[in-house]
Amino acid sequence: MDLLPTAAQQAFRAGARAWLEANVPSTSLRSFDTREGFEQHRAWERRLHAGGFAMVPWPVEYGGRGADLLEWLIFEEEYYRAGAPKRVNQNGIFLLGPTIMEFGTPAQKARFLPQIASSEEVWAQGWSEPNAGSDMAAIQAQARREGDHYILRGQKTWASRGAFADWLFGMFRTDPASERHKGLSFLLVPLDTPGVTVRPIAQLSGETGFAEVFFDDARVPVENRLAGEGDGWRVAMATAGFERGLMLRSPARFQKTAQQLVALYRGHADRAGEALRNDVVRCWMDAEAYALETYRTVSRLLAGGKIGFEASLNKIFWSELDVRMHETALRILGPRADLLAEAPASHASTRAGSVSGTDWLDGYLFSLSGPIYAGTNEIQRNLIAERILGLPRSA
Amino acid sequence: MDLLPTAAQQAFRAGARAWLEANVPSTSLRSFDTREGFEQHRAWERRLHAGGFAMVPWPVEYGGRGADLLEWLIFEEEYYRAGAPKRVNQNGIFLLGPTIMEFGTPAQKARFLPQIASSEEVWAQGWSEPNAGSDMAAIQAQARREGDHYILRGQKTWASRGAFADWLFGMFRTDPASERHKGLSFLLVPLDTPGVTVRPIAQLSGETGFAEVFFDDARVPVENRLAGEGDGWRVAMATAGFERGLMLRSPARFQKTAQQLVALYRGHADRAGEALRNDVVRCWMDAEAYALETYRTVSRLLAGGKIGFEASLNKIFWSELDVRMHETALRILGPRADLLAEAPASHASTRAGSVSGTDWLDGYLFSLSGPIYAGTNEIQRNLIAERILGLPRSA
Amino acid sequence: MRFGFSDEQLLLQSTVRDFLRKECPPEAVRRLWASETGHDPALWAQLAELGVLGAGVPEAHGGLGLDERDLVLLLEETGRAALPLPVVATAAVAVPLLRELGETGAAGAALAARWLPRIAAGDAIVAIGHPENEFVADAAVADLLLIAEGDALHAIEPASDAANRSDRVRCIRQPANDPGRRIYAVECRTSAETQVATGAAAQRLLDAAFERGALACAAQLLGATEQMLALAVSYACQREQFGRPIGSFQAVQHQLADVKVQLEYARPVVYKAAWSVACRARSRAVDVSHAKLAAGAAGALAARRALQVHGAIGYTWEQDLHLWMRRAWSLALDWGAEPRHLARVSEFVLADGAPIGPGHTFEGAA
Amino acid sequence: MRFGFSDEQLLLQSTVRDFLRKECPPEAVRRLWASETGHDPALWAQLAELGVLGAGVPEAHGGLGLDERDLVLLLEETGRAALPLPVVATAAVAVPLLRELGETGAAGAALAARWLPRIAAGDAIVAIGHPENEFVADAAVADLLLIAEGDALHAIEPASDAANRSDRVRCIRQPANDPGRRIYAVECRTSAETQVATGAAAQRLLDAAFERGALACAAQLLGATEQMLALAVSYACQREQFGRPIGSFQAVQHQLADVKVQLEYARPVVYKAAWSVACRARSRAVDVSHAKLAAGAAGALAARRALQVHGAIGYTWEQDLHLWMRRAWSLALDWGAEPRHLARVSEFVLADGAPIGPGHTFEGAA
Repeated sequence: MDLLPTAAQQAFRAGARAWLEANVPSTSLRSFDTREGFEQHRAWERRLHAGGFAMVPWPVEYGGRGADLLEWLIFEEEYYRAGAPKRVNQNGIFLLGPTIMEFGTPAQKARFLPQIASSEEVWAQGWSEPNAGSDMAAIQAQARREGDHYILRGQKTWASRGAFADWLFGMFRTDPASERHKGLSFLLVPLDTPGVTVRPIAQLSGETGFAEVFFDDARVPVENRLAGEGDGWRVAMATAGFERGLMLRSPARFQKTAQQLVALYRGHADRAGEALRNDVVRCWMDAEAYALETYRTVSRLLAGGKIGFEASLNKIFWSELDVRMHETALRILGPRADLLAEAPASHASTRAGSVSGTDWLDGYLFSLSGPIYAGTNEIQRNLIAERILGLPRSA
Repeated sequence: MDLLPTAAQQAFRAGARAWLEANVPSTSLRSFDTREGFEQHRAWERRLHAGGFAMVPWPVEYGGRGADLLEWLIFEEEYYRAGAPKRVNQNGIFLLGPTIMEFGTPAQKARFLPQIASSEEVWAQGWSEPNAGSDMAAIQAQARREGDHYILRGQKTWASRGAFADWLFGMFRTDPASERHKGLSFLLVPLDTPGVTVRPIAQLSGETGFAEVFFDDARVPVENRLAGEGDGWRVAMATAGFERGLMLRSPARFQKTAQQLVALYRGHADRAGEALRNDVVRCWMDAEAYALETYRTVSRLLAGGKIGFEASLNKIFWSELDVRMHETALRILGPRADLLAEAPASHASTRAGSVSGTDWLDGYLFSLSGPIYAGTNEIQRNLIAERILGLPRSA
Repeated sequence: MRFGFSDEQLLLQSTVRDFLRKECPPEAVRRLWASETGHDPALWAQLAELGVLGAGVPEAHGGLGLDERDLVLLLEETGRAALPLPVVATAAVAVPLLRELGETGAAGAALAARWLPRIAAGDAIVAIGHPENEFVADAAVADLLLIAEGDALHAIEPASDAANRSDRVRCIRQPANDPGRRIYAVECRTSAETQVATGAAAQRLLDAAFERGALACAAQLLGATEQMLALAVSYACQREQFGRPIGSFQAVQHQLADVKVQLEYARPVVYKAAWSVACRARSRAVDVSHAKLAAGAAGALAARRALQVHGAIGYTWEQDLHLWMRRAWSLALDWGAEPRHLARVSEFVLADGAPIGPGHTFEGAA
Repeated sequence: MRFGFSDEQLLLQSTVRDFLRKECPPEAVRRLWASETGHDPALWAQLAELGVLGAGVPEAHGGLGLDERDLVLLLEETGRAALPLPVVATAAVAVPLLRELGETGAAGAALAARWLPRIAAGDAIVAIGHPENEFVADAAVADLLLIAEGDALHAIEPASDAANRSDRVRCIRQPANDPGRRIYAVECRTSAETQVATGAAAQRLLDAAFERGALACAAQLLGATEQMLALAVSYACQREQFGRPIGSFQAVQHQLADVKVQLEYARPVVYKAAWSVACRARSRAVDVSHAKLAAGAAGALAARRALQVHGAIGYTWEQDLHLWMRRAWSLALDWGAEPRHLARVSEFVLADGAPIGPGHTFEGAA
């Protein structure tokens, strides 16, 4: 066990830090769930890509930097440290990208990965359907083979980034006689295909972070299928693992929130007492624990290990920590927790420095989606019980 | 809504207080789960009975005082306030007694109730069997009819007070062809019946608070059956309601614990900080809430209402409050929480006055049984979900 | 000694419940959220007609002459409906405050005589500027502002025409999470003429107002909590996954059972606090704080669990759940957030010789 | 940068695990609980032979010359077995303390040279009287007592014969909840001759001892937690109610899943703390406290949930679960209870310019 960074890792960190300090926009962008913010974020992704930092662990040929996973963690730390914008193409870079690397043909890799890395193509995910949420195997959307095309019919919903994205990935039933996990295929669909209709859905924040997507005889070429026909479930399970685990939820995000929470507490220490202090400190510890467990997992992966159902442990831990951090922040803010971002700052929140008190309410609303998406935490607990602990299948 | 006691209620309280002050033993008795303590407690019950306070809400003819339920609550408050001994015959006075009043024949009432009130006969309960715990309908112990007797075969377990009690009540399968809730009868069994063997079981505290009871062709007269043959489940459900709800867990018990917790905190306030203070105050509030809800329920009963599945709400609330109060106490005691009662007192626990720090560890162990017995809290949550909220039956 | 409501009280409650179910469904709440003023004079007048607004107004002034023991049930119903109108300030706080002012002398009596009938008739909205709240709810639509300044209490009547109104009172809207409760920073010209009480008399009125405001929030929280639980139960019965209603999964069942437990142990606490306030019981401060804490915690848990049970759909603006979630969050913060009330209970419980322990539950009575 | 153990380390761990499974089953623990001395010299000698006791003893003194990065895995195994022998004090605290004393001069070197080989050989038990613990664990069977008094550290060797022993050291047993850890109030005669360090030097040794004691408890807690979880899983698979194993009920599944989550996020924290202590990283105090808190919380949750899943049978003396429950409770209190460690982390996190936030996780390194 050696927990000290190598000289090369230190140099990598210094390089990333220097680039980010020189390039991160000094004023924050609008939310990427607005049209204007979406394009601002796409522009930022282009800049990141031009700087060679769009997708550091990807091979150079696909627009990456060929870094290893430890360097990836270091980059993420620097990224959050710099307060850089959220990743508008997270569905592409963190979920679909790794999936294509694992299951894609050379042609698919060459076609899609560079466009993902540069965010010339921003992706929506199409996991859910109205009747297939936690029960993803209940998918009904059909893809009927007709020559070298699939004809898509049906509906996806809660497609995150769906409102403004270019492409959508998701599972479709290619075998109409099939049931449950069988007969599904993983397809990549341009959202401007004729027959595809996107209806944005307003979230609690009022923004359109997700959408319903309707398929009405939309034609998609067969080469847009990832892996074999009927292999969709296997592919999707791998993607879902990425979603729950390592890539999408890098520990730096939660360490950053914990750090901001500590700053918020320090700004209110005269009013917020010891009970809140203990909660703040516990949040900080849990964010560190999440980072440590991630480093441990990465070490295991670098030594040839695989991620399995442990991703379910991750999902529960980060999502519940995120809610707890925001709840703690709102309790520190007290009666002012209710104010929206545009409200004038109070004396106390001004003193708390760069952390605006009112961002916490938005963050809280967002955090509440954590225990729901990427497989509800109830589903994750089932998986832990049955797949990790070996308890009998629930009825 | 009128929450002030009447003059008669005040007078009743004063009378109970005076009697208890004059009669409660000044030194505490040994645990009633030891032979010596059991007899000490029986002697106390005789004294209580002689004073007319053994079972205040029972009719005078059965050894009670004919008080109403509000007076019963007042008596309990005074009883706990006086620090009077625990009720060794709680299975008899709080569970079986009310059941006999509801289901017994006049002859059964006359035969059993006075002996219960005076604790000349102390009762064990025989709810569980090795394969029938949460799933009480899985009872296997048989009672085969032979003339005017039942011949008992089988086993009960976790019979509380079983080690030293005189009688046991429980359900037996009188219809050998029956399944589940059907074909059960509620029988009253003298533990000195030939063919009955009692094996005491040591609990976490080391004391024998419960026992296994084996029936090997033990003969019990048919008149020892409460209600009709095959009516056992209905009777037992009523008894279980008493166990979860009003009678056995009078709010005064938890108010007393909360009061002692406050005293403990005050004795340690220099070391125990605000976080613990908040927990202590929350415990006090919850104990009050439990008292208020009980008064509300009693008002409803006096107006002709019935207790139904709300007993499940009670069970969860008091049992989890009790654990929480003891956990809080142990956290206040800090590193000394580990010491048993015989250990010398520390400076801090001495200052906390009459409340010995070390009673909290015993109390904690006991509190941990609360979420388990009288139907685990998991079962209670199922009942709340399905019977109160109307959610669909779980698979 | 009887801990329960009379048939008349329960009848009035169910009348209000039925009325609000019909006249204030979620679409009406959303309409009010989006409307310019946030106010609905017609609905307000109907509430007056039902007796909700004038419940605490003496019969001589056109009200029902009731007290908090009655009002608590009606407030519960306004919470259940997520009614976005200023019932708390007007009916629960201002009415008894004006009533008490009416007993302090001729000027107070005149003020009470002028406003109580108008409130009972549904012709007046009152906003309260209380030191415990940083902002003033619904100030922009108020016909009367009762505002504390320094050690005095002022009654300010903004002119009804907009031009003159802004001359006397300036209301700056504060964007907040619950669109059903518009809050304002208020600037107004106070003077010797607007002053209606001062010193200890003003403090007494403000203290009583705080208890009543907090109690009213607690009562609304009960209703909102019950409604969120009902929404979650209904969704869990209807939504199917894995071939069965999700409400048949223990994981869902137990999450909602917890809410039910917490709700049913908050309820008697709120009702007792209503009795304490109505009877001016010695224990009323601690009773009210306990009520606010218990109902606030139940509301927070209900919001959390109901959202989790709904899944993604609960996270949308279209689904109605957030009408009550936002309400539950803002009610928990209004009229004293958790630390304020916890401190009040702490002070009582930890005092030397505090009357706690078995037998003291109703001892703090008047 | 590699956050993981070597094959050798893992092999030694599994050897110790297998050994303890065979030689220290629950019956052996119960036998030791009930025995007069609570000690088992044969088992102790075998632990020495395996290298557990001498892991940290330099090879020159007959040990393995390893450090906390190795020892943490072995301590985890002793926790998994609920081993009721003084491994924490002797192997985790005394060995490095003597090693460090050995570097302070001739007297220290002599003491180290006298005791380290005996420890490694399984011939000596050391008890530690540290200001952070009110009592001294296993003092009555100790061959060497390292006891802090005032600002000095003393090494006291009670005579091995009982008569003379009580002349030098008086141990008064304190009845406590975990029969596997006998604690004593110790009275002993210290003198200039028994003194082995003083002032800042003694303080440094005691500070390091505190980190090591707390770390060792955390490591044992990991093992105990995992074992309680395993017991609960096994019971839930085997126990049937309502015609199916209770482990197929979501209510049971989710309770145990929570334990797994908490355990797996305590584990890397404990391992990092082991690295920090071994490398004398700047962050070691906060790392150790974090480890103790995380492992203590996991242990407490595991105890609570395992008991609930077992139901009444878990509440009996006959069932083995309480062997680990008592252990988990006492380990959480030993070498600093929760408030002590929380205060240490607080102080670090809330300090001006604290090195927290992304990128600082391994920055506190030496």
